[in-house]
Amino acid sequence: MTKEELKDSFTQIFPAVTFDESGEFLTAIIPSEELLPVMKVLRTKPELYFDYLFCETCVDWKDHLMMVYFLNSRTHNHTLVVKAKITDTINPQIESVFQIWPTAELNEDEIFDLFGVKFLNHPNLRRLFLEEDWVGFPLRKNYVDEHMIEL
Amino acid sequence: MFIKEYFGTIFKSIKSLLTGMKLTGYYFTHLNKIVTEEYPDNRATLKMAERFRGEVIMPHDEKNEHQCTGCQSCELSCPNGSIKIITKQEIQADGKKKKRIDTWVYHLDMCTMCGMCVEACPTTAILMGNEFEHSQYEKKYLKKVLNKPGSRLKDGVE
Amino acid sequence: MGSVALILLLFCGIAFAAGGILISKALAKTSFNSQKGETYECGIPTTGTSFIQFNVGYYLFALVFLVFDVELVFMYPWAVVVKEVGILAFFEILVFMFILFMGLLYAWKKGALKWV
Amino acid sequence: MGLKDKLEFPGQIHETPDGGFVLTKLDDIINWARSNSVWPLAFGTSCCAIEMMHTVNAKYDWSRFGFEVMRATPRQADLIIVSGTIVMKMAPVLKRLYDQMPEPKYVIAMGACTISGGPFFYNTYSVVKGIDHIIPVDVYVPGCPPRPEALLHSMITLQEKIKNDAYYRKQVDKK
Amino acid sequence: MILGEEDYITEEGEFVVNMGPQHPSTHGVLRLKVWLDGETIKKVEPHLGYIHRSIEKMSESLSYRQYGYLTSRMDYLSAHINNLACALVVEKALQVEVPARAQAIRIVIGELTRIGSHLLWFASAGLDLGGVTPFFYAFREREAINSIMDENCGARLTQNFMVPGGIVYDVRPDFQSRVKEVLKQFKDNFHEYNEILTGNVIFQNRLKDVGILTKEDAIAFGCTGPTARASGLSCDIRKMYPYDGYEKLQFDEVISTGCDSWARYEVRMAEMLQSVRIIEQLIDNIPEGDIVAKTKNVIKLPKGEFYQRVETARGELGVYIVSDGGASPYRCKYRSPNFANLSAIPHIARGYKIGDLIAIMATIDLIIPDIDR
Amino acid sequence: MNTLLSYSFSSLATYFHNWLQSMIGNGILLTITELVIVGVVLLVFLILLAFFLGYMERKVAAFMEIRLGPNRVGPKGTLQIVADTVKLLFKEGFTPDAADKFLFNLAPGIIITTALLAVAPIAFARGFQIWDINIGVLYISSVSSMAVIGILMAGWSSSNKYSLIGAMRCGAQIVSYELSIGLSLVSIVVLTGSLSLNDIVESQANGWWIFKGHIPVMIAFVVFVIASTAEINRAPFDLVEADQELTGGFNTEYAGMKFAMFLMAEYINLFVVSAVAATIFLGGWMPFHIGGLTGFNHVMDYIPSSVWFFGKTLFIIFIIMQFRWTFPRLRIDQLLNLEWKYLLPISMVNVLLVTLMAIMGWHL
Amino acid sequence: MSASQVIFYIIAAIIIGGGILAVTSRKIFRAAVFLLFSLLGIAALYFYLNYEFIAAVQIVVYVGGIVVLIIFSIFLTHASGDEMKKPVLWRSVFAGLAAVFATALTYLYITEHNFVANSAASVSPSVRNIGLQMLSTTEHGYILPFEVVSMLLLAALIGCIVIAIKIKTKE
Amino acid sequence: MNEIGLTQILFVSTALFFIGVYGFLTRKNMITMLMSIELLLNSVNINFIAFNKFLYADKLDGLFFTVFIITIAAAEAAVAIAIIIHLYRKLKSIDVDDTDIMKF
Repeated sequence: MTKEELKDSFTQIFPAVTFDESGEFLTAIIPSEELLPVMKVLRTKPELYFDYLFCETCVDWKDHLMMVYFLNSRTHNHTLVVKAKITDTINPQIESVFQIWPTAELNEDEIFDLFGVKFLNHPNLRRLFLEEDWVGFPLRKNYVDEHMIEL
Repeated sequence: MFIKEYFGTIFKSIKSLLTGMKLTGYYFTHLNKIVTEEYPDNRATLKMAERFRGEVIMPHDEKNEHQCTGCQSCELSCPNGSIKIITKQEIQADGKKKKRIDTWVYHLDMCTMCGMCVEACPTTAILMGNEFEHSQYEKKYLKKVLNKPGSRLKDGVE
Repeated sequence: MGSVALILLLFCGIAFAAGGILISKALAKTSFNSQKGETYECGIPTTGTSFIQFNVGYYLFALVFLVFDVELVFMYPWAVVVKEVGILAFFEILVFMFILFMGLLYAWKKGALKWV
Repeated sequence: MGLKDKLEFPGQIHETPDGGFVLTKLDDIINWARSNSVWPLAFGTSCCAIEMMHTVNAKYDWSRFGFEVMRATPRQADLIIVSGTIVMKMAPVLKRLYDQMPEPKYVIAMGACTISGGPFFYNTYSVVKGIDHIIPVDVYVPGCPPRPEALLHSMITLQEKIKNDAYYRKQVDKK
Repeated sequence: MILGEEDYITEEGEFVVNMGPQHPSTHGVLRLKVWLDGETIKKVEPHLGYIHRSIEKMSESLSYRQYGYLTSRMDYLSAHINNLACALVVEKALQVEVPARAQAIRIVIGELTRIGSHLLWFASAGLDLGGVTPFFYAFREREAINSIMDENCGARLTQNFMVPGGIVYDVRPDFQSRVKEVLKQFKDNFHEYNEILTGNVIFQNRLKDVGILTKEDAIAFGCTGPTARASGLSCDIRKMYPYDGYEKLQFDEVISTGCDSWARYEVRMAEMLQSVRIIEQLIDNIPEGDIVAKTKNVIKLPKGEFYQRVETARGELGVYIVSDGGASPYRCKYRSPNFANLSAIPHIARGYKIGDLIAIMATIDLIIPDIDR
Repeated sequence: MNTLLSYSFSSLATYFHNWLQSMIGNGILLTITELVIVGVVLLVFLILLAFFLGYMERKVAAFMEIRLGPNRVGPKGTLQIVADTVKLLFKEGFTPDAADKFLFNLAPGIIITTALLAVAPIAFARGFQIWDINIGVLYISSVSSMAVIGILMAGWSSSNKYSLIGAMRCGAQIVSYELSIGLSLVSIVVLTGSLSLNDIVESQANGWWIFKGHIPVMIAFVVFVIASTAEINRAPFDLVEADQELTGGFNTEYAGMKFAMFLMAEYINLFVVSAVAATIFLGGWMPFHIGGLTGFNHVMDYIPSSVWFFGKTLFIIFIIMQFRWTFPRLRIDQLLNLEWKYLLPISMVNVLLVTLMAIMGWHL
Repeated sequence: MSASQVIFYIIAAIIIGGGILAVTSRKIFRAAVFLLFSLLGIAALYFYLNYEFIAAVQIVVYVGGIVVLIIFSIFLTHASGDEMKKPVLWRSVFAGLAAVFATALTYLYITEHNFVANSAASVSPSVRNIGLQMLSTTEHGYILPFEVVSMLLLAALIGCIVIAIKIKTKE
Repeated sequence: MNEIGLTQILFVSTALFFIGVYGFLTRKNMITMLMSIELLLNSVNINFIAFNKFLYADKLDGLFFTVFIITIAAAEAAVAIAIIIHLYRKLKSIDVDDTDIMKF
């Protein structure tokens, strides 16, 4: 599917989407609350069939957090980037996509660990890389650690 | 056919095992194939590759002169701050004050031998040396001052 | 009396074991720290005791082994005299082993030799 | 500038320490044995572990020195070659492994990361800046990663250190 | 494939064994918490972070010339290819044309890295399954490859041979003859690997029908590289999204449909030969010319997001850079192949024995610092 | 005492005995002194043997792996294993807190003692045997079956999960492979009609069993070598230790001298099984004889019998070592399959074949 | 006291000591190990009486087989590091007293009783004699028990497997 | 040899027998009870061997009885342990007090 077709089908699923076409891939930005239903359709709808989540991450834009999902379809070989905007930076939370793509389990653990995004309905949300009692979320821009030596 | 399969498996297995034993047996009987280089005994002949990055060195010529102007571009290009250049103001013969290096501190304990400092150096004052035998009992010996005491900048290098 | 040799070897073994452990206890440098005596488990504190019930299918092999071990015991005196007794001994052991072989086949078929 | 002119190569220096004859002899024998039979713990965290594997391999072959008996359990090991970065989460594990080793035990800090944090010295929140904060280190070998010869050099240096150890003599002196 | 609830249920008072952080078969400091029933694995839970070095955080404070060098400490066996990914993303953002000579040399060194990496995997796979000798045979060739790196790049493992726009310095004049020499040695000795390990009946039985990873699972868990290709999934980035001149080269994507550990083993063994094929095409045709394209001294990326993927020895490495127009990345995310491959292990190891877990880990070939980053 | 020394070196032994008698006088003191001396000699011999095998193993491994192996400690590295042992002797040998201390310390003793006990009936040379027990073969197999208890004890008392798994594996493994060993031994006993190792050697005066007994004995030999490799837990059957899986298996928690005892017992066991294989299949100290060729046989007799014995034993040790450095490790179920589905049925049928051969007189 | 006597008393001490510890030790694994010592002592006693074959059989079957099996069953059924429950005091006192008195009584009877040795020429218990008698079909031959043993073993084998397999299908 | 007579050996076997009886009476654990039974059987074996050696040296029947007792002991132990394990799986206990499933 070309970018345009993807755009069309996406708008059918979720009309209130905003697109960003500056990058290599088509990027769709949706609010975080609507993520799970949209993702489910993206995964199951035969002409889209995004069965491969090849990268999941988060970007801290200071005033909001942006979840980034890189989706690819192995059958149709088209790629889509879905971004979910989380406005609540104090207590960010979003639905887990673990049920759709099992690979998200560890990725979401990692994002929880480094950004503090809570994933609802995640089977085993834990700090993946850091100790359980670690204070703060290091990849946030406002993270301060007195042990950290700045160059 | 169960019996045939049973014995077939046995023969195939034994054959594959013997193949492996033949190879190890071959090497056991061909001691000239041994590839070991006896490191501490071959120090006399051991030659590092010319480009091998073992440490940062600052060549001094016979007049105890180096080429470092103290521009600090190596310090900036070092990704983990292994280089610390302390400069001083030196009064030249013509009365002008010029920036010269006082101590060129090199943290061998932190250096990752990436070679970016050498790339960045505009005057080729520093090079990557071939030395690799840096083992020390104490960490403090790994902090080095590269400019030799009393050394000065080579004339004509700016 | 050959038993002397047996006792000798027994004492050798005991002396060696005890001597080695005692010498090393007397002479070796020791240190103490609180983590040293803990169970090693790849550098992670172990969870729970290790003296726990351990569920494996190995015991089936031990059961089957015991039966064949006893069979083996009977085969030694048989083997010593088989040449003297002749073909009768052969048929005797044929029956004996056939019966046990059936047992082995039964175990095989029933999946007792399939490791669980 | 070459390897050949370097006079202070370990293996050439021999101090003759004082002490009673028998104890010196005992010490000598034990130190000889210990220095020639250093069994490392199979412990590698990152890149340096690969160079450690290279030191095992046929070209460098540290079995010539009797180091090849890599033990997987710290109980039987004499030496930890800390090859690779140690992070905050790993530090207690390393400490525990070190503590669980029986005496005598030695540590080689291999590579920049273990000595000082190396490339991960600045702007990192999780790396231990030098394992000497956690466990005592006997020999430091810089490099990122040090080449196998450098590791061998460090182990020869360690042998030298073990040879000059005087445990039994010191014990008598104390009394 | 969607996991059910029952996959995550555990009972009290079970036999839980830690494999790692210090364990000879985890190739580093991976910690697998294994729930056992006898010797049968009921559940595996990976615990990571024992080598989490915050490379992503550090990248946010390093310049675009510097940030790549940290990636050679990630997947240190594909150090060169990782560096390549970092250089490519900058080149893509700046739209720099890399000189053909630099591209060819990058590919040759990259494929040599891949062979070296697979050789190390072969060695350690043999070692994990108890065969010590293959280790030494494979390292003999790996050592030869390393000496090429040493001579041309200046380091054996973490070459740091890459700058945005090209390579640091030109290869030595004897580069081509040396590479050919090493390739000849490799090809001459390749049959030994088959004799000592591949053909060995014990080794085959250890791997066959162990750790079945179906194609659906491979996609669902995001597996890439040889691990996924052994499940019949075509995912070679060099073919799908060619970069740096791979589109001009003839090579096959090795795909097996065996789905088990043995298939993974075979795919990697065949991949080494494909890499040899690539190098042989290039080595006599390295074009003359510049080795580096002109870039500014201080590189600043335009505002935006850039994603570049390359095929490392273990699969798809993605570099995702969010730039705010400054001299260092605003956010830098590495999509590491091992991280995804690891997430499949708990699923595929269930129901096998401890010994099989070793075989699975050996054939999936994890590099832990790449997982933890 | 007399029987102990009277077989060979008898003049030397008598001389020594007389000398001691003149020094100490008759009585229990004499016996004890002699026992102590013989014991010390025996122990030193076995320790030296273990040293030699340890050194040999390292060198064999090194040469197969295209490297040099130990060559810096002592001439050609011969003292390497001595250094290792001295180091282990002076290494802290501690007991974990959670361990059952009594059993933990008892286990290495049991293992080394059973290893030493098994040496007794082996005929080292013509007429040189520690104890010519008339049930020699059965004795060896019974004593070696005791080692499994030592390993189970060591693995359990360490209170370590890896050790426990290792011990469990060991229990299944050693126990199973004893059957094949027993059946292979029985097939030779069928041919010789005696359990005494000395008789078995004597019966091979006109040719070794491996040549006389045609294919069935060869099968028995192969089965014996495989099964005994498994019995002494050497690779590829070293699942009990399985470095890569269990970080040392049953000996994970052992340090210092206690661990050295496991190593030493391993080498002594290796020697014992190889010596038994050499004795019953390859004629022990019996020189290589061909039926009617008296001249040739006479030449062969000039080579001392101990050389023959050690030559054959070392050959089998070498084969077992080559197994270790060539093959990967089996998995536990494959290991048990090999025994119960291949070796055991084959050797059962093989015993019948040998019996038939013996009764019909088909062997040479 | 001669050396032979010393050895006998050592063996007897091992047998009885091992036995007592085996039935009183509260750690079940240790109890198994003490049982092992007691059994080894009995094997030594057979060696002492020159019944080498029986001694070897004792070791092979009991030590190599039964004790291993017992240890396995301990692993399978126990958190084997736990101490077992202490037996009820009155029960152990009663049982102990009964055992001591019964031993004393029996021993008294044994010493009173005048055993008469058979004066016929002795037969060496060599393996050859054992084998010949085992395979003979005459009056003192044991050929029938020998064959029946195989049936017994088969029955035991099948019994064990049936019990074990039943469990497996249930799970 | 002749200093050690039949009575000494019989004393050992008697003592062992009653040790076994003591264990069988006091122990509640089935495995330890099995171990006590092994002791009983062994004490009988000693008797057989001793009588054979000292009283009927012209025959080997005592020896054969011992061999067969050992055989039966092995078979018995195997079956008993299979039953014990079976019971354990069913009841999660091998204490005889808990195993009243066969009681009326």
